Amino acid sequence: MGIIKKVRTLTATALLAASFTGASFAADNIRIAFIDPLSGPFATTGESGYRTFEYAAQTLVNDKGGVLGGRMFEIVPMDNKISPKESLIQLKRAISEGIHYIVQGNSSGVANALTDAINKHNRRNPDQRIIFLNYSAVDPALTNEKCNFWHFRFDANADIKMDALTDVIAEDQDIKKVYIIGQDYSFGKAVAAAAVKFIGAKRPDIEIVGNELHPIGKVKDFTPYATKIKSSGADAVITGNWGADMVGLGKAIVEAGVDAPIFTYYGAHDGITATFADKGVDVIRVVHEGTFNPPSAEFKAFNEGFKKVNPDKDLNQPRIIGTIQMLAKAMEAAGTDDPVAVATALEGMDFTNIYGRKVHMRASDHQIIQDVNITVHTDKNIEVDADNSGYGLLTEKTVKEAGKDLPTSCEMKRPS
Amino acid sequence: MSASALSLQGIRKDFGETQIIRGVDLEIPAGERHAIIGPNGAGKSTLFHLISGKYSKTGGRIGLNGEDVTTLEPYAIARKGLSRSFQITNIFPRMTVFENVRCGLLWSMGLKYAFWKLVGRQKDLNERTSEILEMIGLTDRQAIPAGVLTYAEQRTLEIGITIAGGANVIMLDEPTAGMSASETDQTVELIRRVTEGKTLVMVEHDMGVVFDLADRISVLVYGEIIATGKPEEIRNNKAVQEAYLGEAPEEETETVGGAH
Amino acid sequence: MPALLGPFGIWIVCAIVLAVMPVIFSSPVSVTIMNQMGISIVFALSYNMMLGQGGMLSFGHAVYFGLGGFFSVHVMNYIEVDGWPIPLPFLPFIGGLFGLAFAIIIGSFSTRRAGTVFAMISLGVGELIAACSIIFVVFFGGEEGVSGDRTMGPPVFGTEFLKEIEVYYLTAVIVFVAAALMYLFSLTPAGRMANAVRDNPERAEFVGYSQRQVRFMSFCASGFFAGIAGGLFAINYEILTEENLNLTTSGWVLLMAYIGGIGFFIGPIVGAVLLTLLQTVLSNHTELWLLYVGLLFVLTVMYVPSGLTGLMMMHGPAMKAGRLGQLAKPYMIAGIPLLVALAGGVAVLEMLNHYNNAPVGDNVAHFFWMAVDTHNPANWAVALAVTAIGAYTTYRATPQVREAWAEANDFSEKGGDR
Amino acid sequence: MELVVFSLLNGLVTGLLLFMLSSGLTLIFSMMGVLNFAHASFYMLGAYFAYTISGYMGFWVGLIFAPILVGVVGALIQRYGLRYVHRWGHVAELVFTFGLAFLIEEVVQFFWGKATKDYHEPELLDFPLFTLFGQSFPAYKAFMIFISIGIFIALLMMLTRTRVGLIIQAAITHPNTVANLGHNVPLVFMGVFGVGSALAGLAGVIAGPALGTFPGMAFVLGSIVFVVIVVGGLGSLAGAFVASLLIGWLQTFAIALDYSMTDLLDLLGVSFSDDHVLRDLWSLSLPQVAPILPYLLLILILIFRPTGLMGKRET
Repeated sequence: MGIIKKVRTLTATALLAASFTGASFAADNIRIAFIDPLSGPFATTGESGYRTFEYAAQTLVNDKGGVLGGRMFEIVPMDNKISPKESLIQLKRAISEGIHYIVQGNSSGVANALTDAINKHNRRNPDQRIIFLNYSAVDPALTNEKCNFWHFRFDANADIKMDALTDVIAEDQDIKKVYIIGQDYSFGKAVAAAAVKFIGAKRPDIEIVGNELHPIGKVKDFTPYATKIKSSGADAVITGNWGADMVGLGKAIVEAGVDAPIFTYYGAHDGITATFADKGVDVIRVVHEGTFNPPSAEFKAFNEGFKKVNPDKDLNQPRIIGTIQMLAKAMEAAGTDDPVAVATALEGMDFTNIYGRKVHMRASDHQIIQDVNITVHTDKNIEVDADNSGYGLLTEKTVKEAGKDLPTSCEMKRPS
Repeated sequence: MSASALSLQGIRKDFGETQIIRGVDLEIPAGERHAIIGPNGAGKSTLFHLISGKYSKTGGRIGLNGEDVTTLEPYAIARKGLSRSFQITNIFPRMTVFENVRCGLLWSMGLKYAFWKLVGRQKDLNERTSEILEMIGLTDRQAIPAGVLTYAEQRTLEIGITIAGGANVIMLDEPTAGMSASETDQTVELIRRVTEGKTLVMVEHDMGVVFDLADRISVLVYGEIIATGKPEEIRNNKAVQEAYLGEAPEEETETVGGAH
Repeated sequence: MPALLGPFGIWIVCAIVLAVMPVIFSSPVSVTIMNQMGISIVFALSYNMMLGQGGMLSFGHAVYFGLGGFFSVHVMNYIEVDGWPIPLPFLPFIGGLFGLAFAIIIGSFSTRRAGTVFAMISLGVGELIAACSIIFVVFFGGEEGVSGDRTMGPPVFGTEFLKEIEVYYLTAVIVFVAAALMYLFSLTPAGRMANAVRDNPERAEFVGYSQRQVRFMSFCASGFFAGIAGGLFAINYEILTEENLNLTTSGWVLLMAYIGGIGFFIGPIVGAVLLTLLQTVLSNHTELWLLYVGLLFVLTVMYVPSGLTGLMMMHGPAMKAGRLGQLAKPYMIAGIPLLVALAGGVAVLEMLNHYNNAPVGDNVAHFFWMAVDTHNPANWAVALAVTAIGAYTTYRATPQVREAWAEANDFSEKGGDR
Repeated sequence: MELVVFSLLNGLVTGLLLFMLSSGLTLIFSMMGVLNFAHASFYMLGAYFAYTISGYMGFWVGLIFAPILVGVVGALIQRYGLRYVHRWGHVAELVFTFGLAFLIEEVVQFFWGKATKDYHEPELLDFPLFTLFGQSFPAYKAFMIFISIGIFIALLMMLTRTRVGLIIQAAITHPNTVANLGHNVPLVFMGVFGVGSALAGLAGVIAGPALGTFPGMAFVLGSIVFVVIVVGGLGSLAGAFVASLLIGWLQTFAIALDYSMTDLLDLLGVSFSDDHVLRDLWSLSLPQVAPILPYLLLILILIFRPTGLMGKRET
């Protein structure tokens, strides 16, 4: 009967697959739990992050013989549905599976919950400590008042990005009026506050003609906001919007005939670039650490390899590469995978990233200090495009070691 | 005060432009069995709904045991001792027969909205429920959901719920509608038994039942009472015969409704 | 069922089960999942006080759960910062009181009507509170929520609730007490009349009960227990966020109650346990789990409106008559192909999903503890064939089941002995 | 001034779009007594179908065939789903449509993935129609207005001038009587459900390029449509029309007008420090609360005027 046949076929393929991937099931793998959304509305971002981790771990660590004399990195995907509650459940799952390394990036809310829970856990269970590698959650609080020894951030935080972004704005004497708009939650507010602070300090003559928060994920039509922006006469727009809120806002602004640059944090990839296409050219600017165009040879090769495996995905969070490399380096330096030793090795680490630039993990707050780029959405001189659209981000300006001088309110408590 | 259990003064009800009840005056003394008859569409059920508080009144006043209940909500009227049944079966279909009757008892046993007392622990309540079930002859059906009872049983249960609370004014809306002759006889006996010493107001089409049970009869035609009196008087009332019974003789035991 | 062991038998069994569960499932992750189940059980039971017992369909029940939880977490912080001498086990009760308070406010206008109007008001209130939770950052903490630390209160019996297992036993006790109280509520005059108003609001009025007042009482009680669930959540996760009171959470509790069976007291418990398992365990195995939950839900509403509990309870009469054995064979004949068809269907969905989304070069989908090459047409043919054969065999076997069912439930020759 | 003019126009676009959804929903509700939670899901399906069709055959083919396809899906769901569930009562029907909304979102994600689709307006309409006070008004928006008004007129004509329309009107008020007259009421129900779904689908087809085509698009719009039909009065087409525009303008003007509680309090001469516990309340601005205004309106209407603005019946 059909069942028997099926079982036979499947057993055959199973055996085949097992022989294929058998190596990665070795017992002494260093397992890294990836806690991010893999289902629900934010799954696209989570999925591409996961693929990047997988690919980076495979090509940069495992294919080169692993760490600590042949131990492999194994990324364990755990779906948190972008919910803090689910994240904590997954954290507990990771703990019970003996995992000591957590990576997460999407949503500062989740990151806050995780860092808090990990701090509590490590205090309550000193024999089973966890390290939290944050590759994308940029709420400044995480490396300021909420900092702890176990949390490391590999992305520039919202303040650092704004510092870099306002440097560019400050240099452009044509910009006289700025409109700030963002999502109504902690990150959006942090962006707005930072923008006001830095513009006020660097170019007091710039008038902030609008400082607006809109409900996150609830706005159907951004045209009314665009109308306001247009009638305010703004020369530049700053927004921290992401996801559907970014697409909607950007499109509405362009359609309303606003002829001003839109400075964004997340105005690319995940369908956003493809949606803007021609309309976004020389309008959308993105501030981030990625250096897509012109790419370094190493990065270009890495991206090509990644695209071969994931043709529909983008390498949109390239800092993940550095996260994996630095973790591997810290383990080699510590000579063990003991979390406290590895964390101590990570503190203050200097490293040259895939773009050939120097980065530094600041010990005082565990915030990475790296170059931050202001890039523009265009189809000219694009070698590494986004959404396979032919459009991509071209680096216009680079701020070296962005945020190096920004103070932190972190009082780091190290385990004795 | 007067001995009237139920007193209607100039009750009127309009639905939009249409006047359904056009000034009804009626005094029903305590302990009387009173029947309201009339052709279809005369407003009998509407009158019931007005008395029991289901509909608001356009005009007039209703007194229950000497108290004004004109503007009260149905539950408030029920608490003052007026209980009614419905023309279409109106029970709690997903609850058991026992519970149906018990629901009729809860308020009158003083349990009100209590959420700190268990109904199962109320000895009086459950004994009284059993008594009523015994009285209406549904004891052996008490554990099954009311919705699966036969039609006649549901009608009986309806009467059981109505009288359970010990109200002194009982209003029954066509209690025997749709029953066979033998079921009707049993129901009449039941009504007679359970309304002993109480005031009964009923709407009924079955003239046999009416003349059998009622002490007095009121005839409602087009929203007005054209006659009230003892069965004999009604039977011989010319106006009633013309307006309602037509030329049909008094012996008619069949439903008169269709004869308008 | 309770009759077998006396009136308290079933409760004693439950207490024992609750006590030994962590001994059987002792891994930290299963303790976490069981805690989550406990919270869901109280929440779903409280929801069913409205939907199942009181006939009120709400799309905003998370409001009371969430608010109870937020207040609990704030109290937790007061315990930590200002040293309020409140032992942790009382926290859910405080959450309950706040749930009750908000239920009184909102119930005062929303319970005026039942049916669609009630459902719409609950939806509106739910959306409103959820939106407010993002606006009022001081209280709700914005999108990152409010966190606390449960271990800062005065110790109870020498424990500070550092360990997950201690939290489990605290949760278990509260779940047990709350479930018992909710069960007892259904046996009080207010609870019985809630059933009556659900069945026939008009009739209830004419036996002296204001339908509005009856609904209001169920609503408040429901809000109270939802608040308790919220307090339990605060203890377990030490964080409350916007998602705890938004429409998604309200929808989940409806799913739990409905899939479990709203017509039975234990229905929501079954639903809560099952859906928590799906949410925590199934979601680790497949990214399509929400699709499966959606399918399960829609099929339940369509074909088993009495829920899974209803499906089990249907067999009560046959079991009493000792005829369950008659059903075993037809169930096997139809059930095995049905399982095969389901497995085949799932395989098709998983393969399709893998084919569409997997990285290039990764041709092997993992499901059912197997690895399947999704780029091999033979595997597709097998999966489709299995599904089709299973479905067809099931279809052929259904008359047999129907017949056996009718026979097992035919009590006609026994006369009035129903 | 330009703010007012453009807010009026924007509100009109939003309002008319809402009307395309609510007209079908209110017709379905008045005939079958079912508040269809999945109605906005048909809107989403419309956008996705059109996206796929336009990828092969262009926007205009999608504009015609996607709504038809959605209508067929809707009719099938009514025939094989809703009609079956009807036997379990109204609550089950409501719960069924709720589950359906949930399921459709998952199915859409299954087939089209989770990312936003780049479903574009046609080249033909991709230009600014006119520029007023330096602000441009896209031709596509005008096209949306044009289509919506066209649908409104067509619907009105169909309901008042055709035989089917008269049967529908009669079925709304007296479903049993119409059945007695020999009309096939179940078929009429299925037809109305199909047409209602198709209208929602059409709304999705034209809104997809403007508002984005992503799996959450139904959820964002879903409950607002309920607000519209409840506020307008259940079963009243005219009410739905008025309420749609009302809510469209309510939302656009609330965003356009930058007033906050602080302004109000300043006017009264009251001020609060920035670290007050209730500071969030004082600093609330109209744009911030814009999205909750419809729900506030919904609750107020349900409490104080349960028949809605122009409805005749409760629930």
